[in-house]
Amino acid sequence: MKAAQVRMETGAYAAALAVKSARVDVVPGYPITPQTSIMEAVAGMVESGELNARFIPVEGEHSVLAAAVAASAAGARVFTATSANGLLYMHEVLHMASGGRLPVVMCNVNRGIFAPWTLWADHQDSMAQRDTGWIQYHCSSNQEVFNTILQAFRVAEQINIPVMVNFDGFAISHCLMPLTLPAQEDIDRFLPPHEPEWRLDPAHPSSFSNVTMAAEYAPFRQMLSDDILASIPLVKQAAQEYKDITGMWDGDTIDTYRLEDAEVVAFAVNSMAAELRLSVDILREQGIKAGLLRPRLYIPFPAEDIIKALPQNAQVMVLDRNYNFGHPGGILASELKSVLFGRRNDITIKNRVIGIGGIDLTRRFMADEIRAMMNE
Amino acid sequence: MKAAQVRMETGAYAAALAVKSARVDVVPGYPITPQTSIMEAVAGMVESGELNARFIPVEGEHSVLAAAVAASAAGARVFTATSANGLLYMHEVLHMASGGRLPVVMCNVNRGIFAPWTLWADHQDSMAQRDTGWIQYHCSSNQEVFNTILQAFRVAEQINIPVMVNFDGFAISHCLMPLTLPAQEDIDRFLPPHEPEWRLDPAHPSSFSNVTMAAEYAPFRQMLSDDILASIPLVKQAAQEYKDITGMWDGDTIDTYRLEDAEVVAFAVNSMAAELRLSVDILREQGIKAGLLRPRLYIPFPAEDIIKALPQNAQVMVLDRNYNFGHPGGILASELKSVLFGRRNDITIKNRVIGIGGIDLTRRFMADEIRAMMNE
Amino acid sequence: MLELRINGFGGQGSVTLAHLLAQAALENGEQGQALPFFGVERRGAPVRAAVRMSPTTIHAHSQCELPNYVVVMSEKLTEAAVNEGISDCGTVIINAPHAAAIAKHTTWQIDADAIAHEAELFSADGPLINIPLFGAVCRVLNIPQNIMEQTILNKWPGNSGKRNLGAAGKAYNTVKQVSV
Amino acid sequence: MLELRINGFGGQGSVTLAHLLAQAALENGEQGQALPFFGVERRGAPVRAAVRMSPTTIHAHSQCELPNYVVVMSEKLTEAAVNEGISDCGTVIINAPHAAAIAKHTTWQIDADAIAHEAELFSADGPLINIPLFGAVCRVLNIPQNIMEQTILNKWPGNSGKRNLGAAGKAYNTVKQVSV
Amino acid sequence: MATSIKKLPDNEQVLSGNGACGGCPATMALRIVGKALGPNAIMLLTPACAVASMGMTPRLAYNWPCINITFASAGSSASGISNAVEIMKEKGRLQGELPTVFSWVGDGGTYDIGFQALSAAAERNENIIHFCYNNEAYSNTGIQRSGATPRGTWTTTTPTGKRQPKKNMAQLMLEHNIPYVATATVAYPGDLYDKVVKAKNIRGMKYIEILAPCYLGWQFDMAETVQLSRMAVRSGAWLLWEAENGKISFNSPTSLIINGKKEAAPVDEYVMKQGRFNRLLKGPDAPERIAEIQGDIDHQIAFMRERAKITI
Amino acid sequence: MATSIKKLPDNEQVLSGNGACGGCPATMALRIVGKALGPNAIMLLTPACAVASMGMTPRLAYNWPCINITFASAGSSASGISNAVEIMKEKGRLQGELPTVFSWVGDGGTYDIGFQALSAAAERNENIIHFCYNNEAYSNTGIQRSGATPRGTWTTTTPTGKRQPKKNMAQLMLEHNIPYVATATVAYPGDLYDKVVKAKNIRGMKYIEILAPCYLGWQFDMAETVQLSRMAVRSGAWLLWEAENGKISFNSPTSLIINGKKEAAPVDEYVMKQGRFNRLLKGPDAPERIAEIQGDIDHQIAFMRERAKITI
Amino acid sequence: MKSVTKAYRPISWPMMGAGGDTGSWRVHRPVVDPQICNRCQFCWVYCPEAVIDRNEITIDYRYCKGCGVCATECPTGAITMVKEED
Amino acid sequence: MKSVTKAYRPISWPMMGAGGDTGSWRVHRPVVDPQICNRCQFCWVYCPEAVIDRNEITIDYRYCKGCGVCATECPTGAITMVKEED
Ligand SMILES: Cc1ncc(C[n+]2csc(CCOP(=O)(O)OP(=O)(O)O)c2C)c(N)n1
Ligand SMILES: Cc1ncc(C[n+]2csc(CCOP(=O)(O)OP(=O)(O)O)c2C)c(N)n1
Ligand code: SF4
Ligand code: SF4
Ligand code: SF4
Ligand code: SF4
Ligand code: SF4
Ligand code: SF4
Ligand SMILES: [Mg+2]
Ligand SMILES: [Mg+2]
Repeated sequence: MKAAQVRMETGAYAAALAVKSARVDVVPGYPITPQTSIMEAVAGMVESGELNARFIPVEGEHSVLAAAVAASAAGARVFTATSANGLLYMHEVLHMASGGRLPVVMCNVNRGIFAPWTLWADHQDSMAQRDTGWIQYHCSSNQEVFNTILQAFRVAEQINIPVMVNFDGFAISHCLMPLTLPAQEDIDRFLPPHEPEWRLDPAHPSSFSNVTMAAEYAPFRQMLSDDILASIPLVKQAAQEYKDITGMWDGDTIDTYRLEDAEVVAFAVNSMAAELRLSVDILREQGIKAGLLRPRLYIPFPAEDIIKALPQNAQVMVLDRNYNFGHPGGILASELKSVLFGRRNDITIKNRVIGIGGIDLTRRFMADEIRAMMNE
Repeated sequence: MKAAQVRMETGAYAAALAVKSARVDVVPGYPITPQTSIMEAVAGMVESGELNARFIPVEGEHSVLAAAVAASAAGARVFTATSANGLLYMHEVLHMASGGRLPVVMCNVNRGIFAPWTLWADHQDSMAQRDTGWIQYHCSSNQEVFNTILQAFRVAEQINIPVMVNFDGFAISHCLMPLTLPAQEDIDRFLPPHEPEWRLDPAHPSSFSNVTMAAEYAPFRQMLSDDILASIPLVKQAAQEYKDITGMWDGDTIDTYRLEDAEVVAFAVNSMAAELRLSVDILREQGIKAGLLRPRLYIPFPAEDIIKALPQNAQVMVLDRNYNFGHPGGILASELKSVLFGRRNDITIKNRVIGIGGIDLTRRFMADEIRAMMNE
Repeated sequence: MLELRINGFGGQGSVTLAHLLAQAALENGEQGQALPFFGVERRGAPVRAAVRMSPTTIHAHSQCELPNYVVVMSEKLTEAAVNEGISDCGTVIINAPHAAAIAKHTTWQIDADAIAHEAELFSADGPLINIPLFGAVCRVLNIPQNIMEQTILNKWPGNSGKRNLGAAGKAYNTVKQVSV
Repeated sequence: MLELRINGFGGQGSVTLAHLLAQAALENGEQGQALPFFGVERRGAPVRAAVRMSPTTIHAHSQCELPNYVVVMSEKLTEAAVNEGISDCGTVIINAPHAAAIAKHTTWQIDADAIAHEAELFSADGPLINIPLFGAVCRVLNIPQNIMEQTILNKWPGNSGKRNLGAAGKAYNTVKQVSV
Repeated sequence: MATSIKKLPDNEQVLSGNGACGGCPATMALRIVGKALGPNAIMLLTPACAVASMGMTPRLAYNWPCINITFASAGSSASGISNAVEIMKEKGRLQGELPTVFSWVGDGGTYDIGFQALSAAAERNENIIHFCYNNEAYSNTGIQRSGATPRGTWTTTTPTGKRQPKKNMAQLMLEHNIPYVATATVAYPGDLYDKVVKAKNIRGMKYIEILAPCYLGWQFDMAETVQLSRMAVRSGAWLLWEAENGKISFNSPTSLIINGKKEAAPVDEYVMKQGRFNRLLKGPDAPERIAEIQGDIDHQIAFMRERAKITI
Repeated sequence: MATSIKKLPDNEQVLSGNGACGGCPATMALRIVGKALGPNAIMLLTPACAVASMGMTPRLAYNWPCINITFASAGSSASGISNAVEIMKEKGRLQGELPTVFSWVGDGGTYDIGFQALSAAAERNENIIHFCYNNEAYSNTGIQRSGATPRGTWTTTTPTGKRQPKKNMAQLMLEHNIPYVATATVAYPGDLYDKVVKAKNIRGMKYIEILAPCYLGWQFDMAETVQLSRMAVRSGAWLLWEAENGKISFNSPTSLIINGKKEAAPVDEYVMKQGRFNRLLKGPDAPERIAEIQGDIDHQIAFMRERAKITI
Repeated sequence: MKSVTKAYRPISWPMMGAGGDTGSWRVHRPVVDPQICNRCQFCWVYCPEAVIDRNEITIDYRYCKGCGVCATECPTGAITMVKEED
Repeated sequence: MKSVTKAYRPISWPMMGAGGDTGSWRVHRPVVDPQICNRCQFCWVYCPEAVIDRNEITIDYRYCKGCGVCATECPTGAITMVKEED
């Protein structure tokens, strides 16, 4: 392990530094709060020559991802980032990226969606993309943002599926925290150059995504579904190798805190899951055997790891920062129930939707919520 | 009940006739196979004067829905229709329509999505919109398409939430079948003119969807989530009153066939659910106590009605025509598991994804599938 | 429930033929369904359409795998059409000047091209054979001639209708079963 | 974990102040965090920022509800700032020529405007008060002066850095606790 | 002669205590537009400074019915509203004068992400007014380059200066053959007022673009907002013209520059007053950079002079 | 003089047995384009007839690397590819000549849903060629109106005839100040070939629009495809021109019409040959309808004649 | 159809001070000298905040943001910007 | 990074007959009369199907769709369209 460097950086700048460390080739971008800071940083690095890549300032997010997937099909390593309505506007192309097996990596800086306008964090934007066929991570610190983007490129290019790296707007993107930068050689060892086994190449003409009859179309989709599940071991491997090379660890598919003997398990993602560690401590002080299970990987849903990790007869308190319209409560709760159905009837699941539109989630507030849920 | 008229019409034309019967004001449209036939029919009715409305031929689907929601905010009754990538391209505006509580009614003629291109039916397009806050119906016949569009306007305008009416491309949209047209007076009785309690009105200036702090934003979203669930009784009421007035019945939130004594329950939506009635008959002939449960209402998910309807210890065979990426199998199965968790541990759920990209789903094939699933 | 498949070439009017048959079923007091298969085929490429008739509501929405009847609009397609699937002891109706009986299947023959020529029914691609074929199929399905005629007049009120009547009627009465 | 909130007006440099304090924590061998609240506020409107310092990893990502320290960049805001929340026996640091002690709270006062004037630190909105305030807060938090100075030099290598040092140092040494 | 200041009506559609920056040129312009349109209008807004300025739910700083819409949608949503009010009136569900339907959109929402829907609305000749208040950047997100950003401008996404010239948006709309196109800027309120009144009384698609010098993005002292607007016109960096049914006429003082009665002021003063330019003009290449900016302006003047001669 | 037919190269990028209709003008044009571009190119396609014609997975009728992309995305996806190949070459990951990156897009994908991304690519002056094969409708979905559909045309969404004139798309691209813009049509293969060769050798954004008379949409006998293309030019319904760095020159035979050496043929014959027009010309209003169509053509000729005089 | 729920829509209503008591944003305050003022109304027309009375040429300090545009545009120099004393 | 799975991508490869044996679409067949033909290659250049040999002026009937463009454009009338006999 080469000497690493520690500096104070925002989550947004940490993302830009990961893009630089990954030696990305092409970055199409478009501004949207709170993601804009990433694009500004990348544009600056490109113009200063710090990063040898092309920054393409297109005219809207649908075009951002359209430029990204095409550049990826041409064989380039491609990054972009967005938030909220930018992500929603990309929706059609999100499906194209996964269906076409193009390993783009994108940060989504979570923000609540229109209508009405809000600038602040919740998770409706990325969770509403759960059916687009992207692998999705959720990060809970600046350091994890940096680490995860590098791991994401590795997994994406190994399995040929695009990866979305989510983290909360402001609470992470604009939060200045210490960041450890591994030596570039270590990163290069972890993430070798992109070597696609297929690309748009005049020397070997072939065509991408013609009209396809059901007999061929259905197997493509089945393979996509299968390979998304097949990414789980790769995600674990990436986390492990990253740890071996850099010494840093954020968990692999899941991250836990004081879970072993827990009777009450907080279940949540992103920055609120970091704050929840403090809530767990508060509850423990109050004599409640609390613990935390944070899915770091949201898609594919790490069902087996969760089923293994949950203590017997635990009450799981799912704290969703999104709505599962058409059902009461949130999406995480519903997904957890679906995977525990018929497999962990010992578990009780309770659920609340909190933090919508950026409502501040403090350790005390969440500890109180969990206590209240216990008496429901 | 006034004298009704029976004629042979395609599903697409049945939809256009419903638009005419609903006395719609504004119809923005854009072509996409297999939906195009609806827009062509509506454009023809408008130009011939048969329908006193404005048809707006905009330049793409994002604009289709943007024109639709704005027209709705101005107080008009608005309809549109799309398919597949057209629907995906609208995604950002789908969220706006529900968040803004604008009661637009839209047909989605189900078609598999890009990449690669397919023209034929599966349900990834509409099911990938499950988190956009729209109420969603699935129809299994031309007649049901006609009936449902009228019921959809009623429910949408009562609860101020947009409604999507789904039916399969070709199998329904281009299938010529007998259609019963109730007398216009009966329809007018069932669906009185749109009287929004709010609209863009210079006499009472007010503004729609400004930037909103969390303290106000969160309650808006909570209300949306609550009201989507609150639409269930309205959906039932609409089906019942429609029956009282026209004599026609397609089920309310769910539709069942030979379910009472069933030990094996086929669970599916849209045209395949119609064909499944024949599969059920085949299985019964083979001595298998089969039955069918078809959610006619997909969002909100009619959990209580399903829980009530499912016979004790039934094996439920969920046949999904979509993928639930990140989980094995399809979306319907996962949603069903989530609502049965902790409530119907007597039920076994099995799941297969079939009919992707338009693979033809015959009664024999599906009967065989179900038999195969029984021995899994 | 009676199931029928039409095999033809794009431009021969298979969709209209399917629609006419479904209409005739309704006219005949039954339920009818026409379900053409749509792809990216251009004029001249092979096409298919399904037709169903039943005294009770039709719930089927799939293409006909093993239809009771197969209508072959061009004899070029006969083999392909039969191989595509037909119920045992299903019936085949072939448009051709003369046709050989198909093993194990009742076979009917009609020279729709000749009749269309005669009646001067033409499209860009040549004779409009779907009208005479409609007549022929009605006969084979034992749909009364007046029902057949009413269906045509409903679709084409006025003169073109009349002209079509002649051709359809001729086919209705000249379609013949091929003896093995 | 030490929690601190800054209350100021847009344009007074509260974000830079928060960043400097978090940097100083790192410089001081601790973990630091600066978490400004961003809204649609324009220059002149009230703004807030959270700062945390801790010997161990900081997991908190919320705004500071009940901080141990509140920094008031303009005395106009004193009452609002305190009402917004502060831990019992929390400390308040006020930028004002003279300040009255706040009941139940240790209160410090510093005339950052005057010091900025003197050092000729100006922005479009008047004196650059965040530099002296940084010095004052470091003193109150018992962050050694050399750490405070190093932090400034890291941020502004060169002359502007030097000029800032003076102002910050002056504040470091003149900020005084208001006796009740 | 443009309407004199004293003849402008009293009505205020923009209310005091709105959320805009002090000295905001967009708000300044909207106030004059409001005087011309009056209260019987429906306003559409795409995400922009104008939205951040309009107040947060439940408070509104504009005295019209307003609808916030998705960023790409001004052209299509305005079409939806104008068709809706017209058919509802036809059907007798609306009484009184038809309201004017207008969009209030920044340059990002007009030149870039909103251009397609706008162009299509023009092709359909929808009965709407599209206003573009042009501050030559994405200001609300902190000053990124847009299609309206002139060559050589610093923005956060062009830290060494934008390489491409801006789109000639008003001319592009003119080439859509719509009944009315006009340009204006805040320093000439009477001119702006007259153009809006004219547009209001023409049926079909109208496009009005207003240069809005934004102190935050352009980096000058906010008190100078009107000064910068005036300098832009005097230097020819911004041309005042209007076109009814395709016939272009220039408005004073641009008309004097076009017909040679008056020299355009050299761009130096205008450029040097703005941090977005002058921060890049500290190096040895400053003369070439200024020459490039001047060149783009001279080209534009010469081109529009010729274009105006086409009266077909 | 345009390259003579016999001098056109042998290479065929469009393979026999493709999925297009017999007599397809788009395929006809692509064959000639292929001869000019050669094999070292990357092709982008948006949903259109050209996609339905290219064969279904795993079969391909075009002898290039091709990528199907979302409908709105030709301009942005082509930019992504051209930037990708250039940086990969810079970094030494690509050897040999840079491939030409070109989009093959219909009028719907160019005038309507793809216009925004295209306009933005032009503003950034991306190094790509955008081809629009213009059959004046959404043909692949069964003939609906597009921004390229001329006034008075029957389509399934304008059953009584389109009310608005078409966009002057090629001119709009010209006004984006890109290095090269050209129009062409299938009846003049040498002219088309030369323009593509020229575009291939210019760096930056190139736009080439090809009129493609589609028998299915226009409703004429497919054998007449080239005839209709010729009539369109002779009647002035389609003008052949090109513009290098903004300077327009007309190509024969349009040049003869423009400089008055030759009368444009009256539009009647052209219109009457097409079902999309003549089905609406059976009523008493036929003369006015034809006059309106003729009027749009005359206006366009007169306008472009003047526009070409601007050489700034 | 009539709605059965009072739909909870994100609606806003016109009011002064929608952006807050923007007078508090002021760093400098515009002061008009009626002796010098010639009533040309330039300040009124250019004030983005609509806080100047066009007849009295008085300023509503509750909302005046102190941008200084009025002072810059005043042809007679009747408006001076004075530092706000807190 | 190298991919670990052979990603199952929707890829297609160039081949003749990608649209099928399009010769079967023909209703009329173009027949060239070599006596009349002057080798001008008009038919070759306009043939959308690229089935005409520019030197021999022979037609590949496997794929010729019988559109008749060649016959219409032939200046010498050397090409006649004759009905396909099935
Ligand atoms: C789809 C989408 N993309 C991006 C944004 C973020 N956004 C909000 S305002 C804005 C800038 C608008 O620029 P402009 O239209 O020029 O108006 P200005 O802010 O300059 O007044 C952007 C990029 C958004 N709200 N929606
Ligand atoms: C987002 C989206 N909307 C609509 C469609 C449906 N669609 C496919 S091809 C086509 C017509 C294309 O028209 P044009 O670009 O003119 O090409 P042409 O078919 O005329 O060759 C349409 C509307 C689509 N594939 N994607
Ligand atoms: S940034 Fe500029 S345009 Fe936006 S509100 Fe402030 S002054 Fe106005
Ligand atoms: S419809 Fe027209 S453009 Fe499309 S393939 Fe057929 S001939 Fe070509
Ligand atoms: S601008 Fe000056 S002179 Fe004119 S009215 Fe205002 S204060 Fe008086
Ligand atoms: S300072 Fe600005 S806001 Fe105040 S009155 Fe003058 S112009 Fe208006
Ligand atoms: S008929 Fe058509 S396809 Fe056949 S050779 Fe002639 S031009 Fe080519
Ligand atoms: S066009 Fe006629 S003359 Fe010319 S080469 Fe072809 S067949 Fe011969
Ligand atoms: Mg702007
Ligand atoms: Mg087209």
